[in-house]
Amino acid sequence: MVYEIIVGGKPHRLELEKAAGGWECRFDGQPVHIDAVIPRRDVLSLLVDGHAYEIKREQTATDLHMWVGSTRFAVELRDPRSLRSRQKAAGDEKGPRKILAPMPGRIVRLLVAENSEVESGQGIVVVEAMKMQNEIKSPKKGVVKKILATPGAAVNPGDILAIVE
Amino acid sequence: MVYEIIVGGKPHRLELEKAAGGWECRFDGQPVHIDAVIPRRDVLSLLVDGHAYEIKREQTATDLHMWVGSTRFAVELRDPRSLRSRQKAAGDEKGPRKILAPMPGRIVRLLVAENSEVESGQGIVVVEAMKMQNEIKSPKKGVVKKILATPGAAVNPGDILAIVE
Amino acid sequence: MFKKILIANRGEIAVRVIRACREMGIATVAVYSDVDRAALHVRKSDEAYPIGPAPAAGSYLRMDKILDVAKRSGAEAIHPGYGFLSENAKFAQACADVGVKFIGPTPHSMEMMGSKTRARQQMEKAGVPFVPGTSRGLASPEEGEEAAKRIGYPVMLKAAAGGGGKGMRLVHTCQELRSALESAQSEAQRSFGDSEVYIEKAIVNPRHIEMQVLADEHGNTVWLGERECSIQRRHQKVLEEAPSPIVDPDMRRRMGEVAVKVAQAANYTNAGTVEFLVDQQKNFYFLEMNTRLQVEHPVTELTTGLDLVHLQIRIASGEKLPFAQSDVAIRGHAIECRIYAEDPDNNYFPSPGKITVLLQPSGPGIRRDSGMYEGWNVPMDYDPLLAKLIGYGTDRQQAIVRLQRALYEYFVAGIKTNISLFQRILCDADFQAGKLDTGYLDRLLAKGNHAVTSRAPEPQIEALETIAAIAAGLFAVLDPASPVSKNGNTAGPPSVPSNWKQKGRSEALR
Amino acid sequence: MFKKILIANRGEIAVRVIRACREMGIATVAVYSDVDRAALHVRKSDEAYPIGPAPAAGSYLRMDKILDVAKRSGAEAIHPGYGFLSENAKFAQACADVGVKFIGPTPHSMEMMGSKTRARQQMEKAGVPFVPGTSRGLASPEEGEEAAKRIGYPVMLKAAAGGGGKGMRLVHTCQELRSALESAQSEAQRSFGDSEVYIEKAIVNPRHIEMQVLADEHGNTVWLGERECSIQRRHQKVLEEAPSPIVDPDMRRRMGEVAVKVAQAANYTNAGTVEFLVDQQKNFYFLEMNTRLQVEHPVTELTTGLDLVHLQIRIASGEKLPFAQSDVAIRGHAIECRIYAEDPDNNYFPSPGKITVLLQPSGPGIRRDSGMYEGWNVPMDYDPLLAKLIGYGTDRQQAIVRLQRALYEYFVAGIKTNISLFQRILCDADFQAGKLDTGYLDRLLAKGNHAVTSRAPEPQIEALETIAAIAAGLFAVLDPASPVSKNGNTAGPPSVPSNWKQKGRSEALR
Repeated sequence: MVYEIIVGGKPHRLELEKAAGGWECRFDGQPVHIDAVIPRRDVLSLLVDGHAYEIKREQTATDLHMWVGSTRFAVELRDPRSLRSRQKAAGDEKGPRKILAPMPGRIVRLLVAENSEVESGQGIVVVEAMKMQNEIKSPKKGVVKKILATPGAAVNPGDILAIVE
Repeated sequence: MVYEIIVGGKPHRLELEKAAGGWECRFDGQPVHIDAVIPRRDVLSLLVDGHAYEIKREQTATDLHMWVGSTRFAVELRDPRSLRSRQKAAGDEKGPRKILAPMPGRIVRLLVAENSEVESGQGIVVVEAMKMQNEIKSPKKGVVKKILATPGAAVNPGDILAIVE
Repeated sequence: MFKKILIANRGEIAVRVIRACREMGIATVAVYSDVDRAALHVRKSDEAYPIGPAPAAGSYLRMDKILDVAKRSGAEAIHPGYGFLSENAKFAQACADVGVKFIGPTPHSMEMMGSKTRARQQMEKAGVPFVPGTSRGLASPEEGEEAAKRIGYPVMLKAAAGGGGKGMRLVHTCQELRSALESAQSEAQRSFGDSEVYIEKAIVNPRHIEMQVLADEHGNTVWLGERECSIQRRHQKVLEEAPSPIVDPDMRRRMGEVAVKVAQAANYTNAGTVEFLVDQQKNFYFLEMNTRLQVEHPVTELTTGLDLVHLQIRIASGEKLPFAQSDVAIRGHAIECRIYAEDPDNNYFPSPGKITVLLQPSGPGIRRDSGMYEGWNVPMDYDPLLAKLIGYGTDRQQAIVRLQRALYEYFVAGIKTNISLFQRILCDADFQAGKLDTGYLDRLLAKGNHAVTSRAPEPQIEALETIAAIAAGLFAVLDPASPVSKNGNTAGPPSVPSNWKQKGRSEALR
Repeated sequence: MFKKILIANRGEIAVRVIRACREMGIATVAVYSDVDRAALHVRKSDEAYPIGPAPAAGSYLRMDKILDVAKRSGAEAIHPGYGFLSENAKFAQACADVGVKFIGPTPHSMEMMGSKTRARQQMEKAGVPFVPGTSRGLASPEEGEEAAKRIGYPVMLKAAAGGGGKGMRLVHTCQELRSALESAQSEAQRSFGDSEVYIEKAIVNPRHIEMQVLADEHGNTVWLGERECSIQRRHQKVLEEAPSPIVDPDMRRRMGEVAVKVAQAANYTNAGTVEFLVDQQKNFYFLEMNTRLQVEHPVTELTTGLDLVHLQIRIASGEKLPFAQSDVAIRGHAIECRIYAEDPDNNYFPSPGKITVLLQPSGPGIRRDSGMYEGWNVPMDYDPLLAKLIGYGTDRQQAIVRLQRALYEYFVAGIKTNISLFQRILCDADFQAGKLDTGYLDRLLAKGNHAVTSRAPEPQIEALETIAAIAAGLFAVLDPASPVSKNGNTAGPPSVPSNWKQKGRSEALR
């Protein structure tokens, strides 16, 4: 099993091979012996050279995080055999940008109209959740090409609220 | 959905039909409206006419129990459409009887030899688990036809230890 | 004693009251909105009735529906919890009108304490110390200028009906006063339908310390020790402790006696809390009285060994207090962390949604009052308090380390929580030294929202990154639920953090 | 202070010690047998090393392997927990020999208390009250008959090296004595390799009450109050409480002073427990001293507000006791339930196996020290203690009702537990009245092992049966894991309950 894993902004290569009493791994070429057990879903107990780690996995629609103890790491995992490759959203400053709902909530009001010009950081739409109002802002200077949010409507995380170009 | 359900030694007929805000049930012909939610695996929250019940399901290799609060009920459930029908072990006093391991453990020693005559309640084999020794006894007077237990061997619940005829 | 009690609330406090009732052999009736059918308080109650749609105005705030359920179910009393209808004198009156006991003070006491100016006037008569200022609304800007001159700048303008920071203005100079008064009045009018604004001397870097009182219906009133509640964000308490690091037995006794005086002046019955502002010279000033059980009542329970909800119910059923003031002793130290569904990495945005993984701490010195469970969908319609984690220790230091240990064990996935914030607070030198005031938390957060990781030395982080990477691979191999290339999403979350503004997050939770 | 501690144990006590170490900033080293790789103590530790196969003789009792891990990992101290090597003076000596601190008393103190006759001789010198009898082994039947005549029948024969009921015989008449002595001696020889048997007056219906002591290495010894441990089955404690329902402050002080005298006579250091038999006139007699942390230490922690494991570690690191006897105060009441993997419907057979569902209680007044989790496979190789549920209350009554509430919330499926037994005990009239002695539990169980259901009125049972039936149907529809016709198994469990005999279930657990 070979994976390409990005953590802390750096890519790493992980080879895993089942061995007696655990796994023989190569991490960026370095051999490591690992004893691994999944005591329950999304929890992994790792023993590496006597050191014990309990790692929790957190997955959302968009992210994969590993919690080592109380420390969280954003991780990207790719199986090189997989055909899918990740399209980087970064460096996308020039093109149209989708504005997404960051959490479930209700649209309270729109702060701009379609086709209006907006500055970077200008409020576009207000979403309410848990008794707080959240002004969702434009990630860039540009023109609001489309507003998909309707006041009063419920939104889910990842729903597109507007597109700025 | 129709089930035949045995609880408290008595058979009952349960008809379930999805309805607005819950289920329209007929229990032995009596209509009841039920609001049911599974908050997590093996836990059921029932509302019946305002009364709230949290029911836990416990399944073993051989039994199905419903815990209503702290009270446990042995339940047998049959889908009449299913072809399988349950063979009652009761009333089986005449034929050969299998003696099963009641829990995981280790065979410590045999108390009788094959083909020896035993009384009802006489010890057949000793199983140890959790620092306690358990004398597994014969359910009937008869002859030990076969001993499948081997001293020192591990056993799992339901494993056949011996057969008395 | 009551045979059946309706709990007009939800979340951890409803569960807490249901547990107390079960302990006392009292049947419980839960009410729930459409999105709360699978909530823990419904699972744990003996009866449960739907009362309407998700928005509280259509369910948990509907007096008529709740009283209708009380009647249908035969509940003899209602426990309002905190928030929602708990400080609503009209609801207490409506309960009395239909012969259902409201577990709390009388409507009269609630009304008196509901208006800050009215409470000030009453307390002035009783000789209670409070911050110098006017006890009546300002009739004109001139009156305000005159009063400010007399008590000295800086001054604070406050709405009489206020709370949650609404209609409040800090004024440093005479020049600012007029426009600040106008804007405070119009905000008070908009927020509370009442433009009355009064003036107080502004206390610089005050502490917020409150005193728990308990009064039966036979004239006995006792105090149960103070709680330090200075750690707040946006006027919202985040962490509370008992006792306060700065209160000694003499000060405790003096604050307690004043609190009892306040309660007696209001003919107060049942559990209540007298809030004080404390200045840097440890002078304390009456601020207001909260006429309900507080979110932070567990720290008082742990240090006094009493159960306040049991006592509330016994008092409401007509029993006398089973102990005297001289029997009350404070032992050890307790600290409460309010676990909120909010994102510490994203300016503490609320974070409703489904809890996919939940690992909960327990063990020595740890109490957990929780309304959540794994698999539960936290609704977006209510305040974000999920659970309270309370640490108790022989002394403050032990309470801190026990909480740190328990927070280390606490893990919630699927939604974001503020668990990491508590780790920051508990290991902060000022916190450990007890140097607290109401500006403490803003200062801590202004230091930069460093993740806990950033405090670890660099080589250690690299080692942990390696572990995280290996773990990701092993999860993919061992746990079939693991999706590879999950990150193929082209959209991604918004890259510019949005700014959140509070809009009256439940004052109830203060 | 130590930087790293090895915990030479497993289960809930290993988790308890790991938590204390984390709180104190001390790194932890776990050891585990082959079947314990996924155990909670391995998940929670900082380091973990395998020490051998499942049987304890090949792993948790292997001094050489454990000391080897201590050396490899750089652990400076070893906490032995209870059971296993905790009262093994040879192990304590072996630790000292390699320069690793054993967290407990000295080998010398352990040896002195390890032999009952030696301890009696020592305590006789110190003027400690104990049950009339001989302090030396009986050299002949004649010596036994003479001693029995002097102290009066009934008498108890006891093995000097004994424990767990082995080598013990109750003798009512002179005629029985000779054969009882012979069989006790041969059983003692078989069980402990030591046939020494002595004689004591048999106390009729005694209580078993013990006193916690704590001694630092600078000559300071304190007592921390008693624990009532009379509720036993097969010499195995099941439920303990503090304080004892029959001990008043004067008796507590007297017992405490005797316990301190016992500890001092043995040059005792660290945590220890002095056990007493108490007769119906409340006379108390020294029984033995347990030279380790007890399973039931949490009830003392809750009533004193102290953390005994923190204190054990501080004492072992050379610190002085941070408080004096006069600072120790008992407040409130605590009761511990030992949750065992055993089947109450089947003569309390052990019940190892996989925990398929686990719902755990929390909330006010509830402490849970647990070594289990959902999905864990409870091994068959060790004693069946899964967890301890401890209830605390303002008074005994409140501790009882809080525990009843928590037991109601506790649910374990996949294996059997004795949770229902505690519900029986806690609602029993004799228990509630505090009428306890070491025969109490056998009498309760002899009343018939009624399921909790059988106490409910018949119509209620029928209603609940209906609910159970409906629930079974809805599970089948709503929860895909539900197998229909699951009961098609022709074999079924054995229909004749077998009789279990105890074979030295860990005396460690007493």
